[in-house]
Amino acid sequence: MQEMDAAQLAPQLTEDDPQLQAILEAIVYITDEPLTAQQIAAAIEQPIDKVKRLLDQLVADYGKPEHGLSIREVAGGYKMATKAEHHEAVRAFVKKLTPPMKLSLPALETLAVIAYKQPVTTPEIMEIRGVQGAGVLKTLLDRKLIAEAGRKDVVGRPLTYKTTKEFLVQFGLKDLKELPTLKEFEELGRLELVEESQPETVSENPPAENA
Amino acid sequence: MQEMDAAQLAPQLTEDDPQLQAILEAIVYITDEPLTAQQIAAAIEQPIDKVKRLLDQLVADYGKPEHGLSIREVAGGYKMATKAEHHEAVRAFVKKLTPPMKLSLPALETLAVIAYKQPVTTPEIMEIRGVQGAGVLKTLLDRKLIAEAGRKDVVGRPLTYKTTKEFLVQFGLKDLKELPTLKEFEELGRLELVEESQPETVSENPPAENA
Amino acid sequence: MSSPLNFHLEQYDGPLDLLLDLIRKQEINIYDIPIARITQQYLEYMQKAAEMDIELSAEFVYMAATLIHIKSRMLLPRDPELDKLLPEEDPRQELVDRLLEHERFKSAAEMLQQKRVVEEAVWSNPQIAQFRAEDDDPGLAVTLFDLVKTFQSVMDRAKHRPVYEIGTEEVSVPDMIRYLRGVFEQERGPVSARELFERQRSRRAMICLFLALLELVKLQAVGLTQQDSFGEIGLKRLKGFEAAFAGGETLSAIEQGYN
Repeated sequence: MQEMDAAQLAPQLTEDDPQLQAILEAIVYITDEPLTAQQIAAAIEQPIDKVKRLLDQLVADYGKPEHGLSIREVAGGYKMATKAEHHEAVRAFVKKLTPPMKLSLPALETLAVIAYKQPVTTPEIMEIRGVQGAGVLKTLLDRKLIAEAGRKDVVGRPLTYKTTKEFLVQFGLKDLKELPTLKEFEELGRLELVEESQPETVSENPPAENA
Repeated sequence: MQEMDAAQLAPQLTEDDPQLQAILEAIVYITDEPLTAQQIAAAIEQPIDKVKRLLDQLVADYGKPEHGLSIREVAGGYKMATKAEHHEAVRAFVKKLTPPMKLSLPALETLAVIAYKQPVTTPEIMEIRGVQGAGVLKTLLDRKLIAEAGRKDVVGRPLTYKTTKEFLVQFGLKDLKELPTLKEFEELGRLELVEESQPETVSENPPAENA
Repeated sequence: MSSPLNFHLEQYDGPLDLLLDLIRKQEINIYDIPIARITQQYLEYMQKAAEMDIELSAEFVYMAATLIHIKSRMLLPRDPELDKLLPEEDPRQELVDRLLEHERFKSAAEMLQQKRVVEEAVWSNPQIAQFRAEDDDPGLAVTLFDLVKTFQSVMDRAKHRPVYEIGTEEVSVPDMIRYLRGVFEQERGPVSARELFERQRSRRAMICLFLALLELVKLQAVGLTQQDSFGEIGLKRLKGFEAAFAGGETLSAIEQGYN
């Protein structure tokens, strides 16, 4: 059916594609939050397939090295930004912009635990990190990198936490699935270890990975 | 002198032209004030002629109809913007974007008081917030975040308010018992004081400008 | 024994970090930790930290106890017959699991760090503001956390406000004068008299409020306004407001009058 529609509309489509692509470019340029192809398609009342195709075309076009801008898929949506490789030249012009926010290592570790184990409670986070105190949670909440995710059905009904869309945006992730699995980290660690001594009995079952 | 420099660097220059063009594109994109070719050339330490030529190239490239953006010379400088012919489409698009739930601070304060103190009367809300006026109640009622909850059995029999099911949905709560307690919140703050002595919060402003 | 760590006394975020550092720096096979050696080095670190007045948290002590416990279990001879029946887990197993788990998250944190570095080199310049109508107020995007935080700040503000507990049977006219003073110190515009009365939780409070208002009107500290007949009665502070409360004499005079 799709094909038939496409065939019926073909001449018209072909004709207004550059026009539509121009509109999509303008839209991606002005929006502050990454918008999904669905959102854009619904708002401009165009078939999702076509919108998606043209957006991907834009992503590819801006990917070329002669462009200093890029359109990337972040947090499930499309977003325009400068390319990282030109940061030095661009930085000279953006001094007035807010300084990037720094996160301490404890904050990053806590964020990593939440990203992989969500929804996760404070005691669980402390257990993995091996330290008491979850002070960085407030920082992460303030920055909107994490949010509350209901209560866990155990004694005390502790609050759980999850990462937010802002987290995806700030870390340039398309979605959570884009995060490497924890297992991959383990393998990296093992490769680093010069394989002179074979792991002994203990290593039979590496701890289950619960990403 | 400029020419001599250019001549000396000529072969190298030709090679890195696309690279430089990319940088210029990024710069024109990121700056809000129109920058002159001179300003840009000086900042990135490149010959003005070359910068001018590449900027004009950019103006021509973006002038093509498949682009929804344009780089124009405004007030002696270069500035990126959406093309005028797409303004209607862009404006319509912005209007249609379903805005995320946004509340003003007075509305949020009132909602917070109702959430924690329900059922609660208008005078009580004003008492707790320490301000006169309860205009935001209407906003909250309109958004179906709160509802009337009968009259209180005191002098004047004032109306009381409570939060709604929609409130739970919007804040991702299963029921009201899932609301974090103030004690839990205070603990977050307290833990933070213990753990976080580094200057973690670098910027007050949300890092909106950073992608 | 010389220590593998140059004890500039690195600050470790917790005992797991310290242990991992000991293991990785000495290229020890994590699946076969020489527990006696590691325990000794661990205790050495704690010792040095104590000497340098670095306060280690309770977890460090707890981990020391765990290490010593594992060490003693490793030293105990095992009954070969019992082993066949009930093969005992390596006493180090649980610790190894925790260390590996912790290390994975450290790697994940590093990965996030790297991603941030890239994002910090990238800027965007959204122009949506130019297309938004002036009347739609962007307001605040709201999360549950914002809600709690807001409530907390409202409560804090309430705590620091000079508000008098009203509604108790003890309330008196001078109490109400003080209360009204607080209201009008914050509010310069007209305050609805009806709303003020509605706030009172007892008949006595309402009577006291009424008398207090009369006193203030008499002192020309507060004036009554009414837009149209039978309309809302508004209360507004007058020029005499400051003078009425200056020195505190007026108040104490009224206080005496009612006591």
